[in-house]
Formats: sequence, C-alpha cells, structure tokens
Amino acid sequence: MDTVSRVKSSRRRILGTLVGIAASATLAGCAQNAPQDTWEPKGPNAEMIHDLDNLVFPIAYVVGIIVLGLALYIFWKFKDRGQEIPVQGHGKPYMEITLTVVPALILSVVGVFTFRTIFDLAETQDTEIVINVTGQQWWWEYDYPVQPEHGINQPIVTSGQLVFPAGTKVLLRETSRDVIHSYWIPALNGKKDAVPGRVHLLRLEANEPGLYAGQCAEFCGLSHANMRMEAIALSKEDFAKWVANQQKAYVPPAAGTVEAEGEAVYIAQCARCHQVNGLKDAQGKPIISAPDEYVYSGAAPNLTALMTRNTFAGAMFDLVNEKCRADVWGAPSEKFGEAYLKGVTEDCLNQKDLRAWLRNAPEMKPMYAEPNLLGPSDGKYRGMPYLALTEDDIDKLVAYLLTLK
Amino acid sequence: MTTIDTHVGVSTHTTGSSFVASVGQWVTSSDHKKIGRLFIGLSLLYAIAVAVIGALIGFERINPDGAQFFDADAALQLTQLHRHALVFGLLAPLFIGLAIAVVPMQVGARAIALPRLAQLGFWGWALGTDLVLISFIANGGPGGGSSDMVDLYLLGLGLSLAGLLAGAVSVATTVLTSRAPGMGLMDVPAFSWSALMGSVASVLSLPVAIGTVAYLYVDHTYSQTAFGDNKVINTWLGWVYAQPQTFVLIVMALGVLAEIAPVTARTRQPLRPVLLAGIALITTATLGAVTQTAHVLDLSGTTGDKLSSTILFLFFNGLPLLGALVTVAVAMLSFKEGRPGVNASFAFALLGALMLLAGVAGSFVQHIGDAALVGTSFGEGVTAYVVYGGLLAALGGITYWAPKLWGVVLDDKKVLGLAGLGFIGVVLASLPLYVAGFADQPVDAVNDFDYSGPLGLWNVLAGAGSAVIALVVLAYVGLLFAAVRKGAGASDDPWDAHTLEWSIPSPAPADNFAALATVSSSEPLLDVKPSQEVPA
Amino acid sequence: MFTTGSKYFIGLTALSVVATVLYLFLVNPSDLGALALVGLITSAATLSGVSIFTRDSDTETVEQAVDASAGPASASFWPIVVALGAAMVLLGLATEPVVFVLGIAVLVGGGVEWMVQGWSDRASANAAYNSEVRAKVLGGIEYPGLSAVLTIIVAFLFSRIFLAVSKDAATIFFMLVAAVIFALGFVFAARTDLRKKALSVVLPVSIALLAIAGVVSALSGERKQLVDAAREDHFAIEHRECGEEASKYYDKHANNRVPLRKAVIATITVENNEVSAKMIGLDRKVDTITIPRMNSTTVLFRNLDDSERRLVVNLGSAKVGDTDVVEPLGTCTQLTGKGQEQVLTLTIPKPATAEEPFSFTVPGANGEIKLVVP
Amino acid sequence: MTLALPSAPAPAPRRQLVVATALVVSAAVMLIAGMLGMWMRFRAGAPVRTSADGLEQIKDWLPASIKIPEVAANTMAATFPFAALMAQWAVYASKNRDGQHRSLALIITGVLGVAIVNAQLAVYAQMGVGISDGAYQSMFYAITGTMLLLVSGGIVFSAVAFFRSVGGRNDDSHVITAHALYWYFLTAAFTAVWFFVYVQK
Repeated sequence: MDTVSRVKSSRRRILGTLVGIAASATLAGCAQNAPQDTWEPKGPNAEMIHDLDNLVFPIAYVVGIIVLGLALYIFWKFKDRGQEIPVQGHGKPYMEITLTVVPALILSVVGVFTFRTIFDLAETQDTEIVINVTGQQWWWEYDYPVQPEHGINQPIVTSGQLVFPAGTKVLLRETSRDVIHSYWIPALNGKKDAVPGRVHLLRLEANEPGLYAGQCAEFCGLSHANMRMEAIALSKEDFAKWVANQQKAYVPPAAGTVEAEGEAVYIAQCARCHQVNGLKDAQGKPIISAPDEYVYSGAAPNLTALMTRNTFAGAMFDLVNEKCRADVWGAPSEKFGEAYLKGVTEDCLNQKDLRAWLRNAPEMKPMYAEPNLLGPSDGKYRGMPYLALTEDDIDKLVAYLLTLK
Repeated sequence: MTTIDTHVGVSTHTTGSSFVASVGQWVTSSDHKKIGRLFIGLSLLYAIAVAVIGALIGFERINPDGAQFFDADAALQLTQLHRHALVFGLLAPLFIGLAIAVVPMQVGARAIALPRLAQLGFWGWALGTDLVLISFIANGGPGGGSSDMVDLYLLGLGLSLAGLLAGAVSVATTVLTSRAPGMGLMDVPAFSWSALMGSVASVLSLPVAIGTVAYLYVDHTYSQTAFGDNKVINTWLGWVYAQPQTFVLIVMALGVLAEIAPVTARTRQPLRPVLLAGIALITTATLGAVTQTAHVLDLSGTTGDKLSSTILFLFFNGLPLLGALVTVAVAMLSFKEGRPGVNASFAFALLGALMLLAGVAGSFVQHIGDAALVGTSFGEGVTAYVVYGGLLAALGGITYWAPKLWGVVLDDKKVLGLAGLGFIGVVLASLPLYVAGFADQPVDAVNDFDYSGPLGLWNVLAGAGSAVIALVVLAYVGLLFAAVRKGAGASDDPWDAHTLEWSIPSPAPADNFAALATVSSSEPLLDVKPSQEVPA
Repeated sequence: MFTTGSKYFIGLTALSVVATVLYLFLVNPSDLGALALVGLITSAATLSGVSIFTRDSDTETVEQAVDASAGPASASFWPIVVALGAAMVLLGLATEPVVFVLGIAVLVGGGVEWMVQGWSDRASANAAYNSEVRAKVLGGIEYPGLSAVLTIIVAFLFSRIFLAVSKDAATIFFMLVAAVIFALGFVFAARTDLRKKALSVVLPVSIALLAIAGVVSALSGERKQLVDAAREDHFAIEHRECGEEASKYYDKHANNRVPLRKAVIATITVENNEVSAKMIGLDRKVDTITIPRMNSTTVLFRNLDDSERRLVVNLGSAKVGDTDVVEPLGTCTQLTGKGQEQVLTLTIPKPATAEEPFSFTVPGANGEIKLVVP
Repeated sequence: MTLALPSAPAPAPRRQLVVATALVVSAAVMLIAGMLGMWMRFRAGAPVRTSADGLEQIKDWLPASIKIPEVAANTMAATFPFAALMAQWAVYASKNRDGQHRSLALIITGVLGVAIVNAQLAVYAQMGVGISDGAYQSMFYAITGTMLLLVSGGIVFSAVAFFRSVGGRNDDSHVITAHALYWYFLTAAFTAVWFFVYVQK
C-alpha cells in the first residue's frame, strides 16, 4: 500500500514538472516586451531567415511529431510484460532504404532553401555603407571608415550603440581585439562571430527607424552576459545629422567653470585610456590616449560625443534615466529619430549609475575574478579599473562629461 | 713434450669474415684476450711515439741557442705531453692490458669478470687519450694557449683515468672472484697476484687524481682563481706522473719477472709467500702517494724534526724500495734452487726489473734532501727508468704469453738481441739524466738553461737512448707481426710452465677452458707432470 | 676465519692507520693527505669487510660453485657506444654545446641498450629466446629511433647540398637523383633474384656518395648568394628594406603566396603603374583605408605589373630610444613579382597626427592610399 | 701422452658484482676523500686579512654574501639514510623471494635519489652563487657536482636493478646486494660532504 502511493506521488511529480515546463515555454511565447525575439524580423536579412524558418520549422515539427509518436508507441507496445524475446533478425533492406531515402529527400528540400538563404545573406555587392565593428572584453567599438558619400570625412568612433541609416544596406566588418565574441541583433540578422585576426562580414538593414537590441552570443569572459549592444536605425536625414554632430569640432569648456575643472580631472585620470577627439593639453598638443599600455585588449571606448549615446559600459547601463529612456524606446518610428538625437540632457542623465561607475567600476561590472591577480593579463586591466576618485572629482567629471554632446 | 689437451679443435679465428666484420668483432668483442691485445697494441704505439718525443727533447737540449725544433711554449707542452704519454699512454695501459689478457687464463676462468666493463675501460681510455692528444695538438694541455683545449686536456685525462680504473676493477674482480675451484688466493700465480695488487692500488689512488681533475676543470673553466692558470696545472696534478705514484703500475712488471723466473729455472718458486708479501708491500707502501706530498728527508732542525722527517721518509720512500728488493731477490732465488738458464722473455723481464730497481732506488735518493735533487732532471731520469724498465718487463711478458695470445713463439735469439739493445737504450735514456740532475739541470726545462759542456753530452746520450728504445719497440712489433703472419703454430705449453693457461690450446680459445680444473696447489701443471717434477 | 684476501686488506687498513697517525702527528692534521689517508682506511676496511663476507669467493668443490651458468658474455656494441658518448660529452663541454647534447643522447641510448642486453643475455639458458626478448623490449624503439636518426642525417646532408649548389643545379641534381631512384626501383621490381645482393651494394654506395657529397658541400660552404644574404642580414625578422634597393640579394626568396584571405581587410593593387585599393565587402575602389586602432589588421598587396614592387606603409616618425635621433616609422612587404601577393599585418597603437598622416605607397608607382586610424 | 686434469663444470661467478661494486665504492671513497682533502687544504690555506676597520680578521674563504640553505642540505642528508634503508629492504625482499616488494623498494630508492638530485639543484638555485665568482664558488660546485654525478650513478644503478627485478631475474640477488652497498656508500660519502661543506663550510 505504502509502496503504491509512493510510486503514484513520484509519477505525479514528474508529470507536474513536465506540465510546468510546457506551460512556461508556451507562456514565454506570449511575452510582449521581448526586444530580442527572433520571430519578429525588422529588416530584409532577418526576414530571409524568418522565411526560411517558416518553411523548415513546420517540416521539422511534422518529422519530430512522427518520430516522437512512433517512439512512444514502440515504448508502450513492446514494453516488458514478461513476454518472450522476439527473434533477433539482421537487417530489412526495404525498410533501411526507405529510412535512408526519405530523410535524404526531406533534407535536400530543406537544404536547397537553406543554401539559397545563406548565399543571399552573404551578398555584399550592393553594400551602401561600411562600419567596422570590433569586439573586446566587454564592449563593442564601432568605427565608421571615411565615406564621403555619407558625409563621413573623418573617422567616427563610437561604442555601445550602432547608429546607421534605415533602409540602407549596412555592412559590418567584424573583428576582435582579444577573444572570440559574436555580434547578434536578432531583429536584423543572425549572429556572426568576431574572431581576432580575421574579418567577418555581416549585413544589417532595418526597414524602419528604431532601436534594436542585441547580445554578445559567444561566451567571452566574466562579463559576457553584460556585453550588450543596441542598433539604432535612423532615417537618412537623421543619420546625416548624427554624422555631422559626431564630426563637429571639440569645444573646450569656458575657463573657470566647473566643467573646465572636470576637463582637467579628465585629462589627468581618464585621457590615458579614453580618447576625446580634439582634446588638447596645456601646450596645445592633441592628447592621444594609450589604452594599449593599460588595458589587456588595447582599447577603451572613445568618449567623443558621449552624451549622444543612451548607454555606457558596453550598453550594460543606461546613460539616461528611466523616464527619458521610455521616451526613446516608446517613440513611434517616425518620431524616433527626433527622440534619439536629443541625446542626454542634464535632467535626463542617469546620475546614479554613472557616478557609481566612476566611483568603482569593477564593483559595477564583473571584470576579473580576483582583482589582485592581474598576472595572466600581463599586469593589464580587463575593463575599467578602480580609480579612487574623490566625490569632488566625480562631480566635476560628470559636469564635464555632460558637455560631450 | 707433454701436451695437456682439454679441448682441441676450438679456434678463435672466424673464417671468411670480411674486413668490416673483423673490425666489428674487435670493436664489440668481450673476449678478454682481444681487449687486452687492444690495450697492448695501442700502448706499444704510444711507446714508439713517446720515445721519439724523448729523443726530440734530448736533442733540443743540446744546443738551446742554435737550431730549435720548437719555441719555449711548445717545449713546455711537449715535455708535459711526454710525461703524460709515458705514464698514461704507455706504462699504465700496457700492464692493465697484459693483465686483462693473461689473468683470467691464469686463474682458470672462462672469461674475465665484467667483460663489458673491461671493454668500456679500453674505449674510455683510448678515447680519453685521443682527447688529450687532440688538446695538445690544438694548443692545449698544461701551459697551452687555447683555454678550451686546456679544458679538453683535463676532461680527456679524467676519461682516460676512468677507463684505466674500469680495467683495473675488472682485473681485480677476476682475481678475487673467478678463480678455479680449489685455488685460494695464496695459490694465485705470481703475475695474477701482482695484477691484483696493482689493480687495487690503481683503484685506490687514481680516483684522487680524478677528483683533482674535477676541481681543476671547474676552476679552470669558470674562474681560474683557486688553482691558477694553465701553466700551474701540474703543480696540482704532478704527483700523478711522479714517484711513488708510478710505482703502482710497475708492480705487475715485477710480477712478470716473478712469473717467468721459476719457469726458466724449471723449479717451483721458493719462499713463495715472501714473494707475494714483497709484491704486496711495494703496492701498499706506494699508496702513500695519495697524500700528494713528496716526503723529503730533511736533516736540519731539532732532533724531533729530524726524527719525524726520517720516519716519514722511510715509511713513504723506504718501504717501496724494500718491497721491490725483496720481490726481485726472492724471484731470483729460483735459480739457486733450479737450473740456470736464459731465454728471451726472462732476459727482458730481468733487465726490466733491474731498471725498475734503479728507478726505485733513484727515487729513494731523490727524496734525500741533502742530495738537492728535487726539481732537477734527476726526476726525469727516475721516470725514464721506471717507465722504460716497465716497458722491457712488459715485452718480456708479451714474449712469454705470445703463444696464448697470438699462437706464436717468437724467435728467441732475435728477441734476446732486442732485449740487450733495449737495455742499452734504457740506460742511455735514463742514466745521463741522473748525472745531469746532479749537475742541477732543471726538470722539464728545455730552453732556459745552459746545456753546454758535459751536459750537452748527457743530453745527447739521453736523446739517443730514447731513439734506441723507439727502434727496439718498432723492431719488436715487426717481429711479432711477422711471426703472426707466418702463423708459426706454437705448441700448447712451449715453456714447460706451471700455471693453468698452459693447459689449454695455443692460441687460447674464446672461452679459455671448455671444462674446468679443480686445482690444489700454486703450480697445478707441475702436479700433473710427474716427469717434469724437480725434486724440492 | 680470515682468508688471504681479507688478511691483505686488513693489513692495508692497518698500514693506512699507521700512515694516518704518522701524518696527523708529524705533518699536518688539516692537510689534504690526512683526509686522503682516512679515505684509504675506509676503502681498505670496506674491501676487508667484503673479503670476509665473500670468504675470498673461494670454492673447493664444484658443488660450491653455484649458479655457474656464466659463459663468456656475448659480443656487445654498447661499451664502445657508451665510451663514445662519454667522450662526446666531454668534448662538448670543452667545445660546442651541441656535441654535449648529442653525447648525452648517445650515452643514454647506449646505456639503455646495454642495460637491456645485460638483462636479456641471461634471461634464460636459450640464446635464441634471449635475443627474442631483447628484440621485444627494444625493437619497438630501436628501429623507429634509428630510422629517425638516419632520416635526420640524410635530410641534413641533402640540405647541405641544397645550400651549396645553385638553385638550377639543385633542380637538375634532384631530378637526376629521382630518376636514378626510379630506375633502380624498376630494376629491383623486375629482377627479384638480384635484389638482396644488389641492395647490399647500392645502399652503402648511395649512402657513401651522399655522405661524400654532403661533407664536401658542407666544407665548401653555402652558395655565395646565401652567404651574401646572410651578410646583409636578410634572415633577421625585423629586416625591412623599404627604400632604395641597397642590398643585392634581399627579397630573392620571398614567399609570395598568401593563406590569410579571411584576415585581409583591404587589398592594394598596382596595375599600370597606378596604386589602387579596395576594402573588403565594398565593391569599388577607395582612396582611404580605415583600420581599427590597436588591432592586428592585415592588408594584402597585389602586383599586376611586370616590374617587382613592394608595398610600403608610412607611419610617421619617432625618436629612437632616449636619443634625439628621429627615424621614420613604417614597414614594407618584400619585393613582389608579377601576379604575386604579399600581406602586411599592422597593429597601430596611435592615430596619425595632422603633420604626419599615415599612408600606403608603392615605390616606383603613382598614387598613394591614405591610412586612417581613428 | 695426453694428460687430462680433473674437470669441473663452468666456474661460478661468485658474487662478482658485489666485489666489483666494493672496488668501485672504494675508488669513489678515495675520490670524495681526495676532494674533501683538497677542500680542507684550500680552506686552511685561505688567506686571512684584516677588515677595513681593523677590528676583525676576515678569512677569504666562504664569501659573506653566500648563505648556505641549510634546510635543503639537511633534508638531503636525512634522505640518504632512507634511500639506503629502502635499498636494504630490497635485499630483504630479495632474500624472501618477494619480487613485488623488491621492485617497489628499488623504485622508491630511485625516486629518493631523484628527490636528492632535486634538492641539490634547489640548493644551487637558492644560493644563487655564480660558479665563476671565485675560488670557493668553483670548488663548491666541483665537489657538490661530483657528488651529484655519484648520486646519478646510484639512480642508474637503481634503474638497472629495477629493470632486472621486473624483468623476472628472481635469483639475481647479487645485483640487489651490490645496489645496497652502493647506496650505503652514497650515504656515507654525502654525510662526509655534508659535514665538511655544508656544516663546517
């Protein structure tokens, strides 16, 4: 009696678990705010993949159901009831041929479409704009090669948010400075690895202006989960504005202001690694950062026009507070460019996270398991180090950073 | 003539082997007779070279201002090379080789103990000596100009010493462990006994030299602070080439005489235990050489000083002389008991032993402080007596055992003639240096001394003596070659001898004894040859 | 109780004690002789002990002579090998380290062989079985090891020949060698009856010929061109001659094939004396190449003209060390012939300044490609 | 007339290896004794000079900058008896015809030998003495290097004995005895070196 009830209860438990998994899987499909949903393509490349999915998945469902059903049937039909072991034969040619030919046919059908899609996705002949994408622990750098037809007359370097014109065929040239990363904006295309020493190409195109979220898709170290990216598609006009803004000359803060003091702090503390184009030292010589001397990957985000971005620290944190963020994310497509190009104003700034970051970056983002052990990285940092800034310095720095628009 | 035949028809000769195969056989053979012959052959080659160098040095000294064969630096190196080749190219390997070749047969063993160690010993010595030669040729050796080659000299010396040690260990182990059933150590033939003594003495004294070489090498290569530069190497290593250390190697020469004398006299050795004790005495006393100090009799100072100097002098220099005298005297006692007679091997052995006595006595005199002979060429004379005396005795031994080693009996008259010539050569090569020593001719110097007057004559004679020795060895080797080529088959026991090796065929088969004898006396063959028994 | 041998060694011990005492009192207790004599006491006592322990190894009867299977040891190659190894080690100590290392190898190899042979010689009473177990233990190492050594020697000798003769002669030489090998192989295949005898002639002869040719080549030295190239330091990894041709032989042996297609971010081509560039993924010519800062980036150079060309990248200038000497920075490819390609891999830590922009140029051809590093 | 001697079968190699090892050991004792003697002669003969301030007499032997790592040296000295003990265990096991323990004992001896070599190398590393720095230094390396070679010989001996042991030579107890003799020698020799070089310095 006791035994039976225990068996029953364990069965019930298994059943309960299965039902739970199925229910959560089903319910997950109903998520409303799912920016990285692969089933909602927002550009031609993702649509190609989606179209292929629409063909392949039904076939796969049918095959899967048949196979699963047959397997269950056989489990049930031939389970051990104490019957004799059937005669053990060796081979049934007709069945074997059938079981080989049918999957082969199915696979060929699937294969034809798959290969077509793969080749279509690899097309680069009609590229309209090229952007270099370089991964490192744990952020993405975007640099825009000189392309006068897009108004880019000097290179633009940014990070965290990839800004590009909507309705334009964008070609990303991916590479990496340290380990293998993978670039993935699900709404715009599949994923593509960024491998040190190699250049991989990935096409992006957005149908509408908007914000498309993504996530590094190759485990790349401690903060892999925090290595995010956002692709910002702007209308062509808005993009031209953005380009113009990125290239405008640096305006130093007026002498005697708190911003000017912030600039001094920046030069003393930050300019070693972070480049701000046009920044000059007391002698009037351009200050060129040297992250290769301090950081393992040899690079740190370029902070020119920082306040035109909505995120920082590898898109892990928002640079704007929640209200302003909702304004951008929630803006309809036609108003999106306007909302985005507003940038970060003083009242929109996410003071809390930015200050915490300046106070002690490694505490905000896991960078190395044991900060004291920098040995394996040749004594260089992975990510931003703890700088021991005073609150006073932080105040000045924030004021200065707000001028970088 | 009685033939004792254990197993006829076993031959050491392989048939139809090509040149390569025969070289391969010599290189890989663990047959002690082959290894011994390799040692003997190579050291005889060195004997010729050494005598030639000796002649060159002698003639160089005649006229230091006139024609020179070589400059001062080269002269220093040449005298060092001469010394080295005398002791470790000629004397030591010659007797180790003779012992390796003969001892296992004498003690009734089918093989030498640890044959591969003996093999290793030969190749180690040969290659080490090659390295030494290379170093001298490339301006190395003590006083050499090339630092690397001085290192190489030290390393090669170490290797050749280690090789000789390996051979000595093999010989001593054979005598100690491979004797025929019934043969106690007291029954061991005189030569084998001397081989045991000489080998043990080498085993106990040469490592001290190797240790010094290790120090010298490290110091010379890396800092040259502790032991000084190239030229003073021999301050530290000189004792290895000097008396009494070289006496360690002549014990076997006296053993050759002790072996041949009773056979020639056709009698059992009288006072045999005393003979063995004499041989033991000279080796044991010689081991004092490991103190690396010359114990000079100094009769100045207080009575206590005089006493201690005398005790040390007698202990370290007197005992070897006593041992040598006892050995030779007891060996010669055979002729009192037996019939007098002379043959070539005995002549060589006797003359050699006499030369050795002259050398040992000379060494005794040299260490008397008042004679003021230390540092003069008197010491060179002692070395010449010792080494060339050893050479003569060894040639006696080779003549004696030639039937077993090559299957030939050498022409007695011709060899006798060579023995006489050799005697003249040795006396010429050595005695004038004694005289020159009294005239304060410095040791090892060639150029920086006035050799005019009677000294010129002494050095002419010494050079000529060396040349004669070179000729004698050359002629002897020629005789041996000719005899081997002719293949004059020797009978199994041509000398009507006493010991086990004469019970097997000539030349000895590869594994010596097909079946082993149980022996019960020190002259086992005499026991089974009633017709030859000499009444005691 | 005391055997002859032990009596002798005990006497030796006693005499050493006497000598030591004399020495300690009459000479100098801290002299080296004293310690050597103490050593002598120790050694003699050891030997006495062993003599007593083994009772002089006396045996009176055959029965006492136990485990009497010791025939003469078989012939052995290894003592001479070990001695040779030792001599090589010492020679190497005094001269070339490589000889020392080889000597160690010979010593270890010979020692292991000796050890196994020593064991297998007495593994059983049956000689055939013994050689079989020896082969079982070592055969698996010996043959591959020996062939590896042989291969190295043959390769080394061939390399000496290659380096000594001119390129053309080497080609002809090895064509002939190949032809001869082919012909001999054919003969061996066809005439099975000849094989063994012929092989035993042909193999030693060819090895001897190879050895002679190799040694002669090694002694005659490398061909002049290579010697000159070495003198001009062409084999140094940092050697780049980007300006006028100063040296005669540099670049003659450039490897003009490029396996790094996937790493190439841009291709610079010279055609009809004009320099042009294309960037990956963009199907048109560009006059500016932008490459990420501090990232290993590869640029491909392709020469379509008849004359040999090289791609030069100009990266401004910098002071040399702590001195005031200013030297131009930059590097270049080796000379590239018609239709051939070379790559330049650059990692640029700092962007250009306004005074000293970066660029790619090809000496002898018109035009330049701007290099932008953000 | 042919006379035949009373014949006997092939001769017995009566503890050949033990006797030969005893001879080798004697030679090695002389080697070490000679080297220690030379060491003492140099130590005794090292010049004494007055220090710069005139207050101390300095003996120019062991340079003041050199600290002998005594822990490692003492550890070595303590390891030798254990190695010898293991070698004796092999003899014991061999007498009991216990092949497994014999092999085990031999391999432990060899491993202890390797540990000793390692310790000696550690001593070199810790001292950080340049071999070419002076008289003491080169002599130190010469004598400890020679000892190192002798220990290497012991390891080779252990390897050979082990190989024969696992090779099934069960009745070959001479090798094991000789092996033990050699390790006793090493223990004694190192004790002397340890005393003169590491303790007395």
